[in-house]
Amino acid sequence: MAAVLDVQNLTMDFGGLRAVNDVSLSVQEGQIVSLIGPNGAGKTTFFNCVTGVYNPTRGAIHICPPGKKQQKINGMKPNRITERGLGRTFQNIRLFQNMTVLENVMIGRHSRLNAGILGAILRGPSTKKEEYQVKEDSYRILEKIGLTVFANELAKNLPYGAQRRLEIARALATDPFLLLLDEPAAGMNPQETQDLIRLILTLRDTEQLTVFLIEHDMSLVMSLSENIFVVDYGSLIAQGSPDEIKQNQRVIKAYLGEVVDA
Amino acid sequence: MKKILFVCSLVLLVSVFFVGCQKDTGVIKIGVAGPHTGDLASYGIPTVKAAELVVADWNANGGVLGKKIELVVEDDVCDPKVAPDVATKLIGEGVVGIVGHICSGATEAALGIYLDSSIPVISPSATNPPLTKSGAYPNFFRTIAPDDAQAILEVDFVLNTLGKTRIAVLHDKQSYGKGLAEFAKSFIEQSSNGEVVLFEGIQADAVDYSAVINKVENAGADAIIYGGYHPEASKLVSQIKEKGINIAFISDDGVKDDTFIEVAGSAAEGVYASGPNDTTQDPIAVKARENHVAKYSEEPGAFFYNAYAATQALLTAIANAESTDYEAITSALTSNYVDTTLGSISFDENGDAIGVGFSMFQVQNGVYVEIK
Amino acid sequence: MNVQYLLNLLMSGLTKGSIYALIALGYTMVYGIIKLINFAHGEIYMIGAFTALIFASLLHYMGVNMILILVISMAFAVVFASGYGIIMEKIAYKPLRDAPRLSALISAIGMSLFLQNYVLIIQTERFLPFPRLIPDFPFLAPIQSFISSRQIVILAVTLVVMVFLSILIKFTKIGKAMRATSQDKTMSLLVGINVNKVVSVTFLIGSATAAIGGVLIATYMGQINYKIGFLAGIKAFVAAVLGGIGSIPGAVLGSFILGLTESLGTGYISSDYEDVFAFLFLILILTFRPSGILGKPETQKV
Amino acid sequence: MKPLNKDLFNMKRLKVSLAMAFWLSVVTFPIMVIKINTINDTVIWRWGNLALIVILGLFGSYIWNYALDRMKERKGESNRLKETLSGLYQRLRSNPKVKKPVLAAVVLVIAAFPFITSMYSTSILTTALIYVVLGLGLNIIIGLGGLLHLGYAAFFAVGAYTYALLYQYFQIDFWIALPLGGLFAFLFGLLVGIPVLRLRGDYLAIVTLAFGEILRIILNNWGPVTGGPDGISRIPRPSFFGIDLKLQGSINLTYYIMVLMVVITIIVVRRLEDSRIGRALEAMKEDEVAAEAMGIDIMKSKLTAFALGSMWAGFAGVVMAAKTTKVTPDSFGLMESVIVLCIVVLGGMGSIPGILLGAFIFKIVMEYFRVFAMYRMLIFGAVLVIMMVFKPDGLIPKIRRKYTVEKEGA
Repeated sequence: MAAVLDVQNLTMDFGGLRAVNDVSLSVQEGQIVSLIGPNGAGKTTFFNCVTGVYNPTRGAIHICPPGKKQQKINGMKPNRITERGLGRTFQNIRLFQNMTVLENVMIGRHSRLNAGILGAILRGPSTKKEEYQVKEDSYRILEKIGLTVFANELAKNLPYGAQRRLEIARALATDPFLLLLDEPAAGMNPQETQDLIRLILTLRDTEQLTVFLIEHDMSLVMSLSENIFVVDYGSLIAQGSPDEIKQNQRVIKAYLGEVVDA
Repeated sequence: MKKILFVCSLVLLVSVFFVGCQKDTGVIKIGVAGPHTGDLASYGIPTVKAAELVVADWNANGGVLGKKIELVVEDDVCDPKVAPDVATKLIGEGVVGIVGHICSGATEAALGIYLDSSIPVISPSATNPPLTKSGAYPNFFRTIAPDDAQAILEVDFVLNTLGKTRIAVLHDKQSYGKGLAEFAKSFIEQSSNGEVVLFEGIQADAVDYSAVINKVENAGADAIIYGGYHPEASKLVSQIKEKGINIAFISDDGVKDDTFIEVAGSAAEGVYASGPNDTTQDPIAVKARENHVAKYSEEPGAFFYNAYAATQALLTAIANAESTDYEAITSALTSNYVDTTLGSISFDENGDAIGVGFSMFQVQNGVYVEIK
Repeated sequence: MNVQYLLNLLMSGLTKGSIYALIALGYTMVYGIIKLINFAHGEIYMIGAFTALIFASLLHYMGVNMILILVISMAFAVVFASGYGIIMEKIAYKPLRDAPRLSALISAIGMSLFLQNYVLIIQTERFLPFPRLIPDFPFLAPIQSFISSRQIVILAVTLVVMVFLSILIKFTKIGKAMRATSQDKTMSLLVGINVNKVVSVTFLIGSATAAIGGVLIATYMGQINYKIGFLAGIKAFVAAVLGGIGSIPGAVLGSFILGLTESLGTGYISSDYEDVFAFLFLILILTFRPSGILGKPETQKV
Repeated sequence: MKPLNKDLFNMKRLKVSLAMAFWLSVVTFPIMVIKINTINDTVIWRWGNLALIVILGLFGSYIWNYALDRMKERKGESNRLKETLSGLYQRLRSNPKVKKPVLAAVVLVIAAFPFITSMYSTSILTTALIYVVLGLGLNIIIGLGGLLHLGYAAFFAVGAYTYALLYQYFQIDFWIALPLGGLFAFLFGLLVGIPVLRLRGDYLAIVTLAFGEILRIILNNWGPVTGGPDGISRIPRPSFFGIDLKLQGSINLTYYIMVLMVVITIIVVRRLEDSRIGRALEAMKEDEVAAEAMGIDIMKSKLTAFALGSMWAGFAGVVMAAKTTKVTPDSFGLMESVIVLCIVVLGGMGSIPGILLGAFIFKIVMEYFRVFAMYRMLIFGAVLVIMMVFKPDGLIPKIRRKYTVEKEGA
């Protein structure tokens, strides 16, 4: 199996600060992998480089959508990367607060639709069909995530856990082959976290997704991940199966160190 | 309750539209248009006052054609976008002639509409030459000389009376000033004894003109002809004086305003400006001024005498034509002389007043003195 | 290349720049703290000048000597213009502190129109002569064509005001409160900063600098009317953005660059396009440095 | 929180108002009371004005504070006027018995307007309709795209000068110039948009202002081509298949052209809002980063909004040139941009009926406000401030169109 995501020697500098230092890793198709590390270790920066929010200082990021050729995505704008099949969520929820839940998902379909200005103004049969279709598709996605009860609510009025799930629904709407989840369980109670674990597993199996997540909740990480990467101070310090990581001295030190620092 | 209010206001709005539709044939209506609010109101209000004085005078003597005269005053804020609406409004009111508009741009925007409705227009102040000279508006007349007449006077004065040869021509980039400056430039270029060493537009309302003054100095000019209004002119002469530069400053009617002397103070001494011939000693003008002071207890403002003359000319033409017919009025305007505040005037085939001209003035001891 | 000519142009550029700077300083300060384009700032400058003219004339009729007139009328201008600034903030901006930026901008435009027409109606639409309150310094007589006493005073005051404001913001307690407020209003409230007071003080200082500018510029130009604030305000705003809006030294730097661009553009190309040079330069700078020359780039957390 | 007072009379409020009146009278003292006559060096003391300020300050600030308290109290409660209006509208829409006659009556009044009123009213209404189109166009940029634009008049100028210049040099007819004016404004929008749309918020505002001024200055200075400050005159009014309509006819024709254009603009704006592009713009306005991560091309979306909005200014400009028969650079200054901006915000950003109302108030009420002559701009300025404080969403706030589903469990 080919690596759907292959990162080589990725480095990201902000002025004098090196946020990500020479990280290389790859993710295989169909896997669920996690990126963990203490706060400020550079996890979100890593995600932002992969999804095009930042243009990395050095290194190469290649993706290989299933059944397609490998391609380099460094420096592409986020929307181009999304078009190529990387869907993401945000650590600090970034929903379109004043739009309904359904509309949030419909926005996710944007790159899979074609209607342009003329189409919108003339509103021919193909546009009408597309508009009908996007509503249907979005509703299906809400069904999968279990948010149909809220479909017509404004996003800002949703309970916290549901907002997190809506982020995932919205990312799913972009038709990704690789789903990048930035702390999906943050702020959830144990019950919600259990639901989330089941959801991620279901999605992986029914949608043929590869899932790459950043998480602090170790129960979630350990129960889901097939492979774990650990970063500290921007550098990759360990990788392996959950059991290997639990035993890794450097990882333990990094986490303990964090405790001492705090 | 709300609905009733809504309907009421709708009815009110619609009824407002209908106002101005009715025509009254018992009187003869004359339109007066110009800026009556906003920045340029001080150029438009004196015309309204002049027209009111003339009309009061005529009405006291029985009006014209046996009917009373009524003024319809409309504000165009000197905006070419507003002027056509004002014109249609005046036409809707049934006016037979117009005194106005004040600014050349607004005048031109409105003229086409008056022409279509065959209404004669006499402006006291629109000096843009093509208004008459293009021949496009046979319904247009004015009681003020066009800009080119002023420019040729200034150039002749600078070159031949003052004997200056290297002239810097400045203007304020606005219609009046730039038009004048361009005429001055072409007249200097046609002459044999002068050259234009600098031709520049300055930014009106700017805080400082020292850069352009440096440029004038650097060009080696011995005289400045400035086309524009007094606020910029007084800043220019003050800064010239402050730099200790000795150079003749010649300007136009827009500067021949007492505010200029007041603001520029001692720096205004010796400045030349062209302005309409001084007819204030004319008996009609003296009487007009007295009437104005009696009624408004202040001195008349800009273009008052021109507007007075314009109203007089229009009413006299109606009386002479013995009709409010367009053809009759225009032919009366061009064929008869009429005694006005500007002296005895008539109009040539273009619509420019014969007998109205400019002279040069100089600031001496804080007042404008005509140079004979 | 004529060196004398170049020096003259540089001098007039600096003068113009310091005139813009006197207005831009207040602009940038208000913007820095509450992120509001205070369109009416130019009007405060105009009102400062009018107040000074009124008091200067009164004192003049009373026969007070020139220097005293300058000092007293300047003091009155500062006090009253600050009053207008604070009341304006209370009426037009304070209720809108949490409203969208556009609402506050429209409110500011409304305030600007209101103040212009207020002075137009209550005082006059005419241009009024403004007395030359700063006398000619005798030692400048030999280089009078190069620099005048008024230019020197304007330049010096600009630099003094800049240094004063920088020190105020960097080192004083109220300055620290201002910086905190500009970073995060809610957090400042939580740590016990009286945000209302900070904003009032900001408007007070901004209006006071505008009034100082108004008096000095009016005595330089020799005339005022109700409209002088508008164009000067726009130019000062351009200068503040050029230098990086919110930055005190940036406002002065931006103003000098704007003044020099206009003056050199006039001198070597044409004053017909004076404003075009200024605006093109602004667009050019913002294309390469989207936050102005000394402005901190906006980093957004993702 | 202290309890807010519903009562009209309240001691604390009275005290605050007294203090405010005192401060107002102190601060405005020099300008309100003293008037210097520089000509004959006399001072006029106008004590009456002081009394005026005290009274106005007291009552004004009392009412102001009362209204502010009331507003805070009502925050969270829904807007009654808005609900009444939208309720009325819904009932009209849903009841075919009412809908048809009402619609027919409206169409009839609009169609017959030039014949039942005067030429002047038609002319004024046409101007108002031009500002409606301008407002709706700017609304695409500000309301949909969230882009602060202070140079909109420049695009109005592009349209007007397109027709003026094409006629002057090539005798191009109005009907050919109309689409071209829109096209050129669209292209100019792209040209300006590409370098400036990277900038955010206030920086964008100042740069669009700069572009607007640059264009105006060039039109003003490029005398040989554009006629300089005098502009271009004697532009023909629209013709109808080559038939000369005379004044009355062409004024009516211009009116019908504008009615049609407003209808088309409304349809286009509504369809645009209610489409993939409209959703993308809305998402972008809410959160650019998230929108980009959802596959929305930010630059393209901004450019679309910017150029499309500019295009309507172009159309409106061509009609304006034909209506006034004269164009001058001064007609397209910063103040013009500000006026259109005020129409949009005053009426209610994003709300089509709001912008209609805004433009009508601005053009028609201001037209009849001439009674107040010199107080007109003063009142306008005060109204802007009061509106923004008490009704920041405009006269008729936008009722956001929501996509909803009616499914089981929903």
